[in-house]
Order: sequence, then structure tokens, then C-alpha cells
Amino acid sequence: MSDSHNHLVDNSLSGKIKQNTGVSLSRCYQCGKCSAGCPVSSDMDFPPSLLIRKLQTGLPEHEEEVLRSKSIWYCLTCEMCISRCPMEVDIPPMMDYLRSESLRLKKANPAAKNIIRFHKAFLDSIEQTGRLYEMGLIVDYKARALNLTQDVALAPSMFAKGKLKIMPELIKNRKNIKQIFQKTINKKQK
Amino acid sequence: MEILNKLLDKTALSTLIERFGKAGKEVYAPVKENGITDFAKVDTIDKIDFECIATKQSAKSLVFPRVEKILSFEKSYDDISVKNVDINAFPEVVALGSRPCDAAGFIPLDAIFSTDHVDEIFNARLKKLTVISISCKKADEYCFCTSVNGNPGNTAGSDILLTEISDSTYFAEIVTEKGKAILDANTDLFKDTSAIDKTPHLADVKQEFTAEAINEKLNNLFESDIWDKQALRCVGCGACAYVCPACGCFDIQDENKGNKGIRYRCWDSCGFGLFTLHTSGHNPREKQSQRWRQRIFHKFSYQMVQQKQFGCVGCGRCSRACPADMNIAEHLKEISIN
Amino acid sequence: MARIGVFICHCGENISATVDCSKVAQVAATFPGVVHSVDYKYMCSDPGQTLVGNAIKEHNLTGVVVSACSPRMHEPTFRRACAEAGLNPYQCEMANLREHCSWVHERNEKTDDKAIDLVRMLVEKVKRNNSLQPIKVPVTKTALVIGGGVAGIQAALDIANAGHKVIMVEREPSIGGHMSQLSETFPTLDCSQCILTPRMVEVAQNPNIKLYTYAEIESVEGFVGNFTVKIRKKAKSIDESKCNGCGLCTTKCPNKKNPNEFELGMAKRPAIYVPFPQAVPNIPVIDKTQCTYYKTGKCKICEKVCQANAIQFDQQDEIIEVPVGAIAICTGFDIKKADFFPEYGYGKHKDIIDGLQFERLASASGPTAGEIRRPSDGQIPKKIVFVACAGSRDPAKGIEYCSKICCMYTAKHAILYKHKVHDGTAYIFYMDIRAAGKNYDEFTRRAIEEDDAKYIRGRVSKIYERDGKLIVVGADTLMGAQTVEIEADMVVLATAGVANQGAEKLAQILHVSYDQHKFFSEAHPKLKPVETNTAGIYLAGACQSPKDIPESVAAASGVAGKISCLFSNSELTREPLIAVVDRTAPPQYSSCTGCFMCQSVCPYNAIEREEINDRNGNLVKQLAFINPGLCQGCGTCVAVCKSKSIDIEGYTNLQMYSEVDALLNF
Amino acid sequence: MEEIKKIAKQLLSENKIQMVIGFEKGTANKVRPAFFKNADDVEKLIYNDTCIHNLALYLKKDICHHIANVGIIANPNVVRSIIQLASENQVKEEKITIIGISYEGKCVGILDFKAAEEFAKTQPKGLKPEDRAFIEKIQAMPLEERFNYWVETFSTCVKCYACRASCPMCYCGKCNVETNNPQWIPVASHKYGNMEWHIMRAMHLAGRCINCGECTRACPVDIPLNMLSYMLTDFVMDEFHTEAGLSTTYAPALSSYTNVDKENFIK
Amino acid sequence: MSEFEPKIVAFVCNWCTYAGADLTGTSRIKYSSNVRIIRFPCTGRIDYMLLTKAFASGADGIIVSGCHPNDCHYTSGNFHARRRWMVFRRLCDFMGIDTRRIIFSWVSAAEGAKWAQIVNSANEEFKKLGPYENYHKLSTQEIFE
Amino acid sequence: MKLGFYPGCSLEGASREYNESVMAIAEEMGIELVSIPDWNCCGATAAHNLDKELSLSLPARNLALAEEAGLTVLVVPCAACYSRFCATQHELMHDENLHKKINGIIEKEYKGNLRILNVIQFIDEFIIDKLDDKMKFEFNKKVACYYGCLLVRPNKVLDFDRTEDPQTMDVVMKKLGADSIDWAYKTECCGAGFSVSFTETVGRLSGQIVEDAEHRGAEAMIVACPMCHSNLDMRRPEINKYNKKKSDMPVIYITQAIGLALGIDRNKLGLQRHFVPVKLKDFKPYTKKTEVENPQKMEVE
Repeated sequence: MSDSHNHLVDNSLSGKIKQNTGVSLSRCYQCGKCSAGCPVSSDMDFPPSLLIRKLQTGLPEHEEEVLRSKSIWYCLTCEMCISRCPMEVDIPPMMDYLRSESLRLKKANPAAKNIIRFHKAFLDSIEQTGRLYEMGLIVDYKARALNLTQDVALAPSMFAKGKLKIMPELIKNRKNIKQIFQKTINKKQK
Repeated sequence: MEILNKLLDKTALSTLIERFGKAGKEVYAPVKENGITDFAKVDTIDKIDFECIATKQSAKSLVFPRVEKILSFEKSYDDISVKNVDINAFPEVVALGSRPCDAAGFIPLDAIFSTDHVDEIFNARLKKLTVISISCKKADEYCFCTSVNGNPGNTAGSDILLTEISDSTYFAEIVTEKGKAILDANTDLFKDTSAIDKTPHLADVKQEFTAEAINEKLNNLFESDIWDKQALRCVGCGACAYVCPACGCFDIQDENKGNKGIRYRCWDSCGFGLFTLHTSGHNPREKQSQRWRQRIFHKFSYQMVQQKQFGCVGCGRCSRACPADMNIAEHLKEISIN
Repeated sequence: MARIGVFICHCGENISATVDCSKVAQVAATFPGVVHSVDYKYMCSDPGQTLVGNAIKEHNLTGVVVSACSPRMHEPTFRRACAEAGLNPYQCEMANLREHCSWVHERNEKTDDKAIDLVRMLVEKVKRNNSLQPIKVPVTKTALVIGGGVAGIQAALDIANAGHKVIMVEREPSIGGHMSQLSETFPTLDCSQCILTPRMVEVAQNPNIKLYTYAEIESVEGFVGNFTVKIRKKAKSIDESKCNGCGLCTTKCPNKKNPNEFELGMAKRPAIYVPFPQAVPNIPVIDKTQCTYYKTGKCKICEKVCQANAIQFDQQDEIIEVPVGAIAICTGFDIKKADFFPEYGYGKHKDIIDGLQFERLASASGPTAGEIRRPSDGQIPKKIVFVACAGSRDPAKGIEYCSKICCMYTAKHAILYKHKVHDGTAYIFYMDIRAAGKNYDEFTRRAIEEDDAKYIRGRVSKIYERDGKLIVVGADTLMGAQTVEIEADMVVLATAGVANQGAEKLAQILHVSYDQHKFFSEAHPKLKPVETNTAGIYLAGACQSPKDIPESVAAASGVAGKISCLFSNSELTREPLIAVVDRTAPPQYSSCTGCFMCQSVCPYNAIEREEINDRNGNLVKQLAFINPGLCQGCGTCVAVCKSKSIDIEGYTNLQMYSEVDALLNF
Repeated sequence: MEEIKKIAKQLLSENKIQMVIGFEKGTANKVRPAFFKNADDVEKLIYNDTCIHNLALYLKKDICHHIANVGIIANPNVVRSIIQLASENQVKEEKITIIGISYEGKCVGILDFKAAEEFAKTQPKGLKPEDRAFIEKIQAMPLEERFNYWVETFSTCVKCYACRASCPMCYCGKCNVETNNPQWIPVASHKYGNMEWHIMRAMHLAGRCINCGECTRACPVDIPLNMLSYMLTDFVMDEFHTEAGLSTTYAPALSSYTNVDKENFIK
Repeated sequence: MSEFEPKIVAFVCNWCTYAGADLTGTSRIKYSSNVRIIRFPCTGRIDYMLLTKAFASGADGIIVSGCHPNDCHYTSGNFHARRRWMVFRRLCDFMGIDTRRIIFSWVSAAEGAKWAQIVNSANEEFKKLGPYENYHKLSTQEIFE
Repeated sequence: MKLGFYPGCSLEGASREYNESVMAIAEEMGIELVSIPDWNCCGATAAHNLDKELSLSLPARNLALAEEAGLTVLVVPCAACYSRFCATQHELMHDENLHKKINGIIEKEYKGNLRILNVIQFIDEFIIDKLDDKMKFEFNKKVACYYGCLLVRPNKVLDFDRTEDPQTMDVVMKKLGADSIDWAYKTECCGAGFSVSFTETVGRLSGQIVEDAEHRGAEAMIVACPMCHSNLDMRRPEINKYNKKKSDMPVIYITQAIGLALGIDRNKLGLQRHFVPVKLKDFKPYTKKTEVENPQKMEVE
């Protein structure tokens, strides 16, 4: 037996964040610098520091709020928060984790539907072709989002400027890519 | 016992070794390894170096090992339990291919360990040792056995002495009961013969002086300046003593691992300054010349008085080993004509 | 035969909560040589010490192992207790069951085993301890005070008034330190210079104090009571004995456009200057890097106008060697400059200033004569933002510790600002208000309640300039971490107090330890707050950690008390834990063969060459001899001695060997 | 050789020295150290390329104690030894007259210490190719094999201390192996005792050994123990750029330091 | 079966590492209890023969620790020690003595956490290396049997 | 000289002009950029938003392929790809178990011997020193260098320039003869991956950036990230809507700026593909500067 502390397994959300990402939320002393610097904090229902505060309480109702929040989806991963945080609380990986948890538990905020659709469409494109096929992505995304009129004006001019391709570019070893998807994201979702 | 004369084929010697092995006897013989010939355990004849004039070290470690456990002890809170070494557990050993001088060396050594106090451990080892020597057909400039009552075909100390009389045959002299026991157990290997004159088959070692003359001279030489002169280049190491077949000095030390420990004896040399150093810092043999004098006096005077035995067999090992070329024969000759 | 007593301390529950003390005592009782072994709740208490004393007498003990806390804590306590019971104090050893065992391990059998091993080790060691007598050394009753800030001034005056000589060394041309730069002081708002200047003058006039300004410590050798200090007195280019302080040279100097250090660059000064009007001594210095004569070989106007003929262009640095008995380090602190902060523009904006600069702006003797004006354009700022914790409590990019004084001086700044700019608004971004001190919280409340300081709880994320305004972007965490943007005219960063620039070098000269922030380390955080680990060297003021004026002064008086105690004896008693060369009977005299490798490794020059002569005076042998007054007991000589002729008391070869042996063989 | 004899005779006859340490004929075709106290004796002096014993050793022995000035026939190894001994305060210049001989056997006349330093510097002393090859062979072994190699090699050591006795740098009045409280090195010549003894000896010679090889030559059981100190000499040269036996004011590697010594192994 | 627990001896100087280990205690930072600390006045005092002695007596690993360069209470003891260890390590390596089992470190009086980390990582390393049988055997075989 | 090259999806699609300009200046400087054979998408924001291991595996496959192809230096112009590559490298090199696991997933062995360079590092290392010899025009305009997020953050992983107020791009632009302004939005986020899903947010974030640059007199913005470029260029209608005024300040890739200074044909640099027309003209011909005067030296004499 080693001498290390035998901590009880922390089942709170912040405990899971610690275990899965190594980010310790107890380090946050609520200075608010992340919220002040966050470009999208005004769009969020809870700015980053407040979101951490909710997780620090460890109360189930607060955790629920977080998983159902818009904040986690509005995060742009611009890394401004971590680059300014005096305590080096690495928020972006925490956000990544919260998003995957929110998805897994089917608690994603309705406002985030478009984002999720976009991400999924994006990954589908990669899974199929190995690379991003922008035309396909846009068509796929719009189909999913049922937002057929958005950016109607943009596509033709992009096309005109040679920025969109009609045919997807396929990589040779698509099997390899499919395998990677099988072993990672697909495995977890099934 | 009267000496029995036999013949032994070299091929039979090989069989003999095998039989020793089967009988649980450990056979030690000169073996050449990395250019140095020394006694080592053998199980076949082909490892044995028969050509070597003298092994670098003598055969004395077979009965007087470099380091030897005497007893073991164990401490507890207020008590110590002591266990003597089990002398019955010593193996039967055969020294094969030793030279007559090696064999002769066991005699003064025995004298040291058996005068006054009879050393059980030494004697137990000696008792289990059988010496089968081979006469010398070659000698070098360091050999001087003939000056100290020995000769290249000397049987003293050997249980069996072999003398090579042809490429294939040894003349075997069965000297002791121990030797006879071997003969009796292996009659098929030995052939009968009458006495043979060994002289043509022996090396020529010129006698330069007599040990008796040295003994005589020493009576008046204690205060002589000859010791200073002779010891000038001596560097004070213990090489001479450690290769000497007749040197018996030892140190007794304890070594422990926690509660448990052993007492052992290990070789020591009168040539070391530490040998006689007193706790006070005073040293009765402070100078190297005094220690050299002690060495000569011990071997040629004191041992004669106490044990009726010289402490030198003329093997010349000390001179060969000396880093400063202290040639003992040369020094002794100088003393004899002083 | 050794008769050892073992005493296992529970330290309340500090040890016994983790280590089975009674088991350890029982096992220790079975060690060879141990005749008495007990455990007890508080060994260091009076009854505990009596327990040890009685056992020594009753069992006729020859050695004692107290198994309790770190020997660095209580070794002297128990050695004293042993001595009182008639046992030589050096026959007492301590096994460290608390810091090295109970506090760092879990409660289990392995920890008990370790405790037993630690005790066994020390039992084996103490069996081989020698009974030693303390060494007496004389004391030089002169103190060296390094640094002439408020702490140094206080320490020097207190020591001098106790009747001892003091040598004060100050790096700058004048004493006074940072306190002389301050405007008014919290929480009383009295004028800093008004209270400090008289004390500065007192230093100059006290006959017991010898003051060297513009001087630095070159080297320190020796030991408590007997230091030898070399001071480099930098050339001021002025003959101090002739200068009458008329100041004509400074007014006539044509080279006036040099940044004024005392005003933190917010004003200019001539190349020959007195740092500030109230400087002590009131003697100018020529700044050689700026003086036209030194740069071009021409000018010498100051020489021409000086009627006292005090200008000496060819003056050289002077090295002064003085013997002292004790040293007080009062070197103070520096502050992080505003150009340290990335998200606040790396000092690009002139109107983002640090707290010390604000002090000068608010000071009646400052560059604006006490009016708060922007450095960029001299306008009076109507909106001012103070940023607390600027760089402090920021392990990521700044300083991880709390700089302690900033909350208070920021509150003071807000009050001073309001007093000077009645129609202005002061915002303060803060994280916590740390105002623990007599009348301190009241003071910050006053800033908020009476002087209308707008405290916003949150940290500033970014400051940028736009159209002449400074946009301060922060958050208000009391409002759900909402973003707050203030268009300010001026920003004051409450930057952290950090260790003085030269602290590390000085620590190395003095051989005292310092922490990761380069602050000097005290010998014990609670019980020896003004001592260093080196006997005879003391600490006061902000060189130890950020401190405010009352704390610095209190520590300085503490140091003065310590030094006065030291000087109250004519002789010092030193621990006899020093190296010795073995001696034996002639003709050996010693196993030392005089190769003197020990001499080349001794940092204290404590090893001399002893000559042994015969009756006719002929040299027989040269041996190493260790001067017991100089040896500090490091033992490096012991390890380099090939023949093991040197040994060190307290850590002898036999003792250390036995410790290794005892520890591992069982 | 005639020139050496001439110098020695002259020094002795002028009583500038009272003894010359040199060589004479030994057993068979060997040479042996010899001590000449008058000019006539010097006729017996010989010098040839078998004269490899490090005579500097005798400067620390009884025989030189009461002699005012000792002349010594000094090849570069001896010169280096004397310089090293001088740096360790073991010999005094006024008591020694060095008659220098180069590696090629050429007599370079009488050297004072300063000249001896200069002379030593002109006599290159690197590792011989075979020594280097040996060291490299050892280094190439896996750790365990290296360990076993030395354990086995040292197991034949009888602890006669001929290595110590023939080393000019082993001049301690009381060798560490002879201290017994504590008993740093087991007295016995068992594997452990032998290993410890050779570790200690190598460490004591680190940065002091002048690579004369006497220890191995003296060893009655031919242990290549000089390789330990040769290897360390090389290491000290590489790391600290110092070499024993070139300066009488030399600070041996292990009793000096610089602020920039490598510490990449320290955590 | 219980896991192998290495025997670790730590030779530390009084002023930095011993005090650092005290700080580990006052900070209540946990570390492996396999270590036994022996206090020396200075790293300059530490004799290399004690290290081999420790191995011979059953240590599986050794930690030698003192003040950082320039921080020595006695000015230069650690500098001398550093050289000594350089040479000693070289010799050990040449003789096949496992230098991975001797860990040198600088731990100041302020580095309580570092001390715990040094001990724990040493403990892990020594666990990986297993018992130092080669050296233990050396001192126990032959005549002790 | 041959260097490894990872174009990434954007450079093959919506940001072709970036690719074209990188290739154009590399060619001019005699550098051959070798694409990783059979490269795949780095996964961008989508992957790490949804699955960590996927987000590491996709870049790791590319890195492994590059290593297999014997490349040691990899130029990654797209800031997003660069960020993903660096993050992957950092994570794998700091976590042995994770490294093994990812190698297992991609069924390739990435050893970690690649040096990953963004376009500015590439310019700094291989191009800037040669500019003096090859420049034909001075880029004598007032410009705002815009770094965005992913080029400089997080510093711990990228170790490139200083996070707040970076300077490397400014240095390059100054070298080209531009007056690069000090401004407040150098490293603020443009909205990045929300370009499609939250267009309004992008309008706001990018709007503030464009407004500040224009307010401070910039004639052009210089970028080194295809996402920044599409947001600032293609989303100009949304930006104008947010700012309630029309802005026609062009957004130029730093490689295009260099290309212009080198006198490369505008179409070869892909300038015609911009939504906001690049109307910059009147570049001053460049004359190589002779010996730099050493004022200090003069003073001594």
C-alpha cells in the first residue's frame, strides 16, 4: 500500500472535471477576470467565473443549471480566460468536458442546437471524406438546421470567387479516418 | 611409514581426479587463468598447468584461507549467543600438482598452528587435506630450496610425490598413510616398481648457503646495520607474506550485520606498520628495517627455537612478488657470509 | 557501558495520532543499551522536562534520546533540561517523530516502523556522543545596520541609545528609504516626512552612529560577535569633510535633464544632485553616468562655483574594513513597476502609474506640489481607477503572495484623491479588502463611506487607451460577474512589494537564507521572527516580506533588543560542535600527514598549520590545527580528509556510521 | 647514463646531496631501486627503459627522513609525482635535487621545482591506447556485467596493499583502511571488503593520480586497478580541466570547485 | 503479496533540506514512509563511503540533498559536495554501481513540497528498480553464510 | 530548401487566396513546401468541442504522416490547425499513456520530432532576412496587425510571442515599410467558429475589431488566420450592420502583404477573391538601405 492520501472518489461535477481534465476548480478565487475578458460573456447566461462558482458549490441544482446552460455552448475557446487567469484555472478544457457531458446526458440547451448541428455536420464531413467539404457542410448543416435561407447571398459569391468546390476532395486512406472515428467519438455515443 | 614406490600413468592421473570427484573430494591444482597460474578447483586434468615452476600464490590457503570464519554470534537485548564454526563440515581436499616446496610449507605452518595452542580449525582442515605433489624438473633464479634443507624431489609434506620420468609416466612415492589410503582405493591405477633414482628427472637448484648458517649468524646480528641496508628499497607491502607458504600471521576481526555477526581471521603481515602499532601511538617496530629483521628472525631463528623448524622452504615466491625486487635468497646469502 | 534513556513525546496528538507512541517506547526499551524508555503527552512541558531530569538521576543515564519534534525546534530545550539534571547537554539527541514522521505519513504499521528506526538511529548515535564543553569567544560591541530606511533608522537609534556603537551602511546618497517618498501615512494620515525627517537627523547626530551613505557591503567574514565587514564607499566625487551643503553646485549644473529617481521619473534632476531636500547627509553626489565632465572631459562648472573646494573628480571608491559583532539587515523592498503588466499595456501609457508614483503626486514636496495631475498632460483626472492586487496573488504571471500593504495604501490614495479633487470619482477594483490592524478597517470604511470611493469587487481584465481615455475593463463579481467598463483619466496600479533587487547577492555575501521570492528568511516564522539562521545576523522591515511602517519599526526595535542582549555579555558561548584533528603519542603525534587539503576547503580559514618540533627545535611534522574560534562546524574538512584525521563533534565519523548501520541492518 | 652518473657523482662529492635514489641491476635481467650514498657507489647506477619504478615513493619513506638533500633520478612520472607531492606539502624543494630524464631516456640535468613544472608540461601524459581501449571496453558493458567484472576481478585481491605501498600518493600515516572506529573498510579480503577498499582508493586518488601505473605493476595478482584512477584522471581533465603533477600550487580536483561545475545530475 | 518497499536513506544537510523536510511536516504534505533521514551539518560533510556503506547494509536507494548553489550556510560545502558527487558518480558508473539509485537534489528550507516530491519520485524509481541485490549480496555472501 | 506543409481544409477551400499567397512568396524565396501526403482535416473546433480523443487523433495522424515522410519542420499557415497541432503535440509529449493510446487509435507511431511553425514563425525564420534583397515596393500604409486568439494562446502550449500585445507580425510589417499601429483589439476574438452558427455574435465581435482599427486610422488589417479573414472579410455586411456604418477597410493576409512588397501579381496572390476589395495603391518603390549609421560610434570619435 502506498502512503498517498486515499481520497474518496469525488462524484460532484467539479470532481469529475478534476479527474477527466486535471482542472481544479477549487483554485478559482472568484476574481472575475475571466468574465471581464470573455468576448461572449454578455451572451452567456452565466459568465465563466459565475459558472465556476456554481460548480464550486457542488449542489446538484447548480450543476444541472450548468449542464443546461447556454454558456458552455457559447464559449468560443478563444483561450482569453486562461491566458489572463491569475490562478491558471484552465477553463477551455473544462468547457469541452461540460459540453460532452451535456451532450451525453442529453441536457444540451436548445439555443445550442445550431452549434451542435454545425459541429456534427462538420465531423460527418470529415468522417466521410477525411477533409472538410465546405459546400457539403453548408448544405448538410442547413438541412439539419432547417434554416435554408441563411446566407443565401453568400454561397453564390463565394462560388464566384472560387472559394467553394462542387466536388468533395477525398483522401486515400479513408478507412483509417473511419477507424479513428470508430475508436473515439462513435464508440462513446453507441 | 616406509615409502612405497609405484608407477602412475598420466592417463591414470586423469582417472584418479574423476574418482576423487566421485568420492566427494575437492581437487585443487595449478590452473592458468589470465596468464597467472594459481591453485584452483579442477574436475578434469586438462585444466591443470603442469609446466609452471611455482604458482603465484602458495597452496597454504587450502588449510589457512585468506579469510576464515571462526564463529558466528547473535546479539539480543542483554545476551549474546555464540556458535563455533563446524569443523566437521570442512570438505575433503586434494592438493594435486603442488611442488615439493609447497608441500614442505605445510610443515612449518602446522608448527605455528600447533605449538602451545593446537588450532582446531587449522588442524581439521589439514587432516582433510591430501597432498599429491609433483617434483620439479625446472627451476628459476628465485628458487633456493636446496639452501633451506629442501630439494626439487623432496617428499616432506607430501602424501604422494610424483616425479615425471617419461612423457607418459610418473614415478609415485607413497609417503604417508593418507597416501596409502589413496593407493589402496585405486590399486588398479598404480603399478609396482622398484625404487628409481629421481635425480636425472629433477631440476638443478644450486645451494648458496645453509639455513643452519643463517640461524647461527642471526645470534649476533640483531643490532646490525645490515637490516637498514637490506630494507632500504622495501616498500612495506604484504605481498611477500601473502604469497609465502609458511607465513602464518593473521588478524582477528568481527564484522556484523545488525544483531548478527561473525568473527573471522584473515591474513596479516609483520611487514605492515600497523601490525605492531599500539593504541597509544607507540610502535615497537616503527621502521621498515625492524620489520624486515623480524621477518628474517622469525623464519630462521625464532621458529627454529620454538618449533624446531625453519619458516622458509625456498620457493622464492616472495622475491617474485616483490615490487621492489627484494630477493630474499640474495639477502640471506649476504647474512650467511656476514 | 551506555545507559540510554528514551523519551517518546505524543506532542498532544500531533505525534500520537499517527504513531503508536507506547509501542515505540516498548520496542525502544529492547534496544541494547537502553535502560529506560517511556512515552509522555508533552515532553517539552515543565513536567515533561522534569520527567527527563528525574530519569537521568534515577537511572544514572549516560545518554538521552528525546523523540519528539524537530531538533531545530527543541534541541536546546532538552539539552538544557539534561544539563540541569547533571548530564552533559551534548549527551542528548532528538529523534524527529513529528515533522519527519507523524505529520508526513499515514497512521499505519510502516509509520510505526519508521518511528522505531528513527529512535534506534539516535540511540546508536547518542551512545557515541562525546561530552563537550561550550566554547567562549569575545564579542565586538559594534553593530552593522545595512539599509537606512525607517527600519534601519529605528534599529540604529535603539542600539545606539543602548550605548553601543553602530555602523550604518546605505546604498543611496541619503538615508530615509521608501518612507521618505510617501505622502501621508495610513491610518492616521500624518505626513510621512514630518515624522521621519527628525529621526534621520537624529541618526546623523548620534555620536554612537557612524553613517556611510552611497556605500555597499563588499564582503562579510567571521561569525557571531566577530564579523569582519568590508564596505565599499562609492566615490561621490565630493569631499564630504569640506562640503557645507550650500547646494550651489546643484543649481549651477547645466546638465539638468536627468530622470529623478526619487520622483520615480516624474521629474528631472541635475547630474550633481541631492536626492531630495531633506536628505541626510545633505551632501550632493555626482552621477558619473550623466555628468558632462565624466562623459566628455569638459564642464567642471560645479568645481568652479564650489567655494568650499569640495568637488573631487578623481575620487575613487574606498574599501573600509570594520569589525562588528552583530548585523541587522534592513534593506527594505522594491515595488513592481507598471511596465510589468501585459494586459495593462506594459507601461505604454503614461497615465497608468504605480502606487509609489501616486505617493509622489500626492506629496506636497512632489513634482506637482501635491496636486494630482496626469503625467501625460498635467490635467487633473476626474475619474481615477485604482487596481488592487496588481500582480499580487497571481501565481500565473505575477507574485503569488498577498503583498499586504496595498489594500491600505489604496484606500489611503482614494481618500487623498478625494481630498484633493473634490469633484472626482475614485473607483477601486479589489478582490478582498485586507485591513487587519489597529484602526485599519475603520480607515477603509472611511474611504467608502465618507470619501465616496467606489469599490468594485472584481479584477481588471484589460486596460487600453482610446482617444486620450483609459478604458478599464473589469468585472463586478457581486453583480453576477457582469462586465464593467470605466473610461478613466488615470489608473493607479497597486503593485506588489517585492524583494529588493540586491537582496539575493547580499544574502549570499552574508550566508543567510532567502525564500523563493528572494525575501530574507527568518529563523522561525513564529518564535524567531527577527533572527536569521546565521547567529548574529538579524532582519527587520520589508526585506523579510511586505510590511507597513508600524510593523517595520516594531521589528527594528526587536532587532535592536536582540543585538543589545548579545552585547550585554563580554563573552559569547558557542556550541562546541566543531572539527578537531586527532592526536596520538609521538613519534606519530597525529595521523594527520599535513596535506592541508582541509585548509583549501575550509570556508572560514579556520585551519592553520601547526608545527611540531623536537627538543632541538627541528621541525618534526606539520599538522592541521583547527582554530576553535573560527570553525563553524560544516565538516567539509572531515569528508576530504583521506586519513580520517579530522572529525567533527556532534557528527563524528563514528556517530554517522552508526546511524547508517543502525538504520539499515535491522 | 654516463651523464646521469656524472651529475650524481659530482653532487655527492660536493656534498650538495647525501644520497641518490636511482637504479641498479636486480635479479636476473631486472632492475631495482637503489640508494647511493657516495660517489664510488654510483658506478653501479644504471638507467634504461626497464627503470619504470616510481622512485618518488621513497621520498616519503624512512630512508629519506634524516637526509638533508636527496638526489633522485627522475623520469617524467617521478617528476610529476614530486610536483604533486609538493603541492600536497609532502616534500620540500630544499631537500630534493631532481635529476630529470625524459621519456626517451635523455638526461635533462638538474631541475628545480619551477623547471620541473616546465619539464613535466613538455612530457605528454595521456592514456595509452591500450588503456583507453580497456576503459572503453569496460564502459561498453551493461551495468550488471560491469559490476560483476569488477567484483570478480577484485575477488582475487589478497589485500597485501602492495598497490598502496608502491604509490607515491599513498603517504597517509594511517590509511583509512586502518582506521577502525568506525571500521570504514572491512579488514577481510572478501568480495565486499575488496570492493570497498578499491572504491575508496580510487576516490582518494581522483585528481591526484599521475598515472604511473605502479599500483598495477606491484600487484601480485595482476589486478588492473590503475584503470579506476586512470579513468578518473581522464574525467577530471574533461570536467575540471585540471591535471595532477604539473603544478606545485595545484588544488586537487576534490578540494576545489567552481561555481559552474556541472550539476545536470542534481534534481 | 505485498509490494516491494525500498529502503531509502536520505543524507541531508541541517540547514536546507533538513529544514525543508521540517517544512514538509509543518505543511502536512504526505510522502512515502520508506525514507529515513540522517542529519548532517552540511552536504560537504557527507562521506562517499557512507553511501556504499548504506548500500552494503541494505539500502535500495539513497537520496543526498542539500542547499542550492550559493545558498550553503557554510558558503561552499555544497560546491565541494557537488564535485565529489560528480567524481563519485563517474566512478560508480565505471564500476557498475547503479547510479540511478543515488539521487542528488537541492532542496532549500523553503521547498517543503519539493522534498515530498523528491522522496516520492525516488520511491517510485527505486520500486521500479527493485531491491539492490547485487550490492546486498556482495556484503552478505561468502563467509557470512 | 524543402519544408513540410499542412494546408488544411480552409486553404484548399474558402481561403484559397491564403494558400496561393503562401505558395507565391515561398516560390519567390526559393522554398519548396511539401504537403503531408494524404493529410486529413485537423478536426478544428468541432472535434474538441465534442470529443477529446478525436480532437487529438485527427492532428496526430497528420503529424505521424509528416514524420513518416521524413519531414522535420512543418509549416501550418491556418491558425486553427496550428493551434490544434501544437495542442496535440503538447498533450502527447506530456502524457506518456495518452501518447500510447492515441498512437493506438491512429495505428501509427508519432514520435514527436516535428517542429511546428505558424506562418509568422515561418516568415521570421526563412523569409524576413531575405526581404531586403527581394523587396520591390514599400508597403507604406497604416496597418493594424490582428493576431486573434489561436496564434498566441495558450502561451504555455504555443510558446509563441507574448500573449498580450504580441509584436512579431508588427515587426514583419514594419520591415515591409508599413506603419503598424498600436490598438486595443489585437488579440480579441473575432467569433471564429460561430461564423455559420451565430452570425450575429460574429458581427458584434468582428465589428468591434474593425471599428477600433478604423478609428485609429488603419488603412488595412493584416491577418494570419483564415477564420479571422473570413469573419472580417466575408461577414462585412453583418459588421457594418452592427457598427451602423459602412467600412471598406480591406483585410489582407500577411503573406499577401509580403507578396505585394515583392511585386508579385495581385491575382497570383488571390487578392481578387476578397469580398472587401483591396484598393490599396501607390506603393513606394523600395530602395535597399545602405550601411546603418552607428550613432554611438560617432560619439566615441
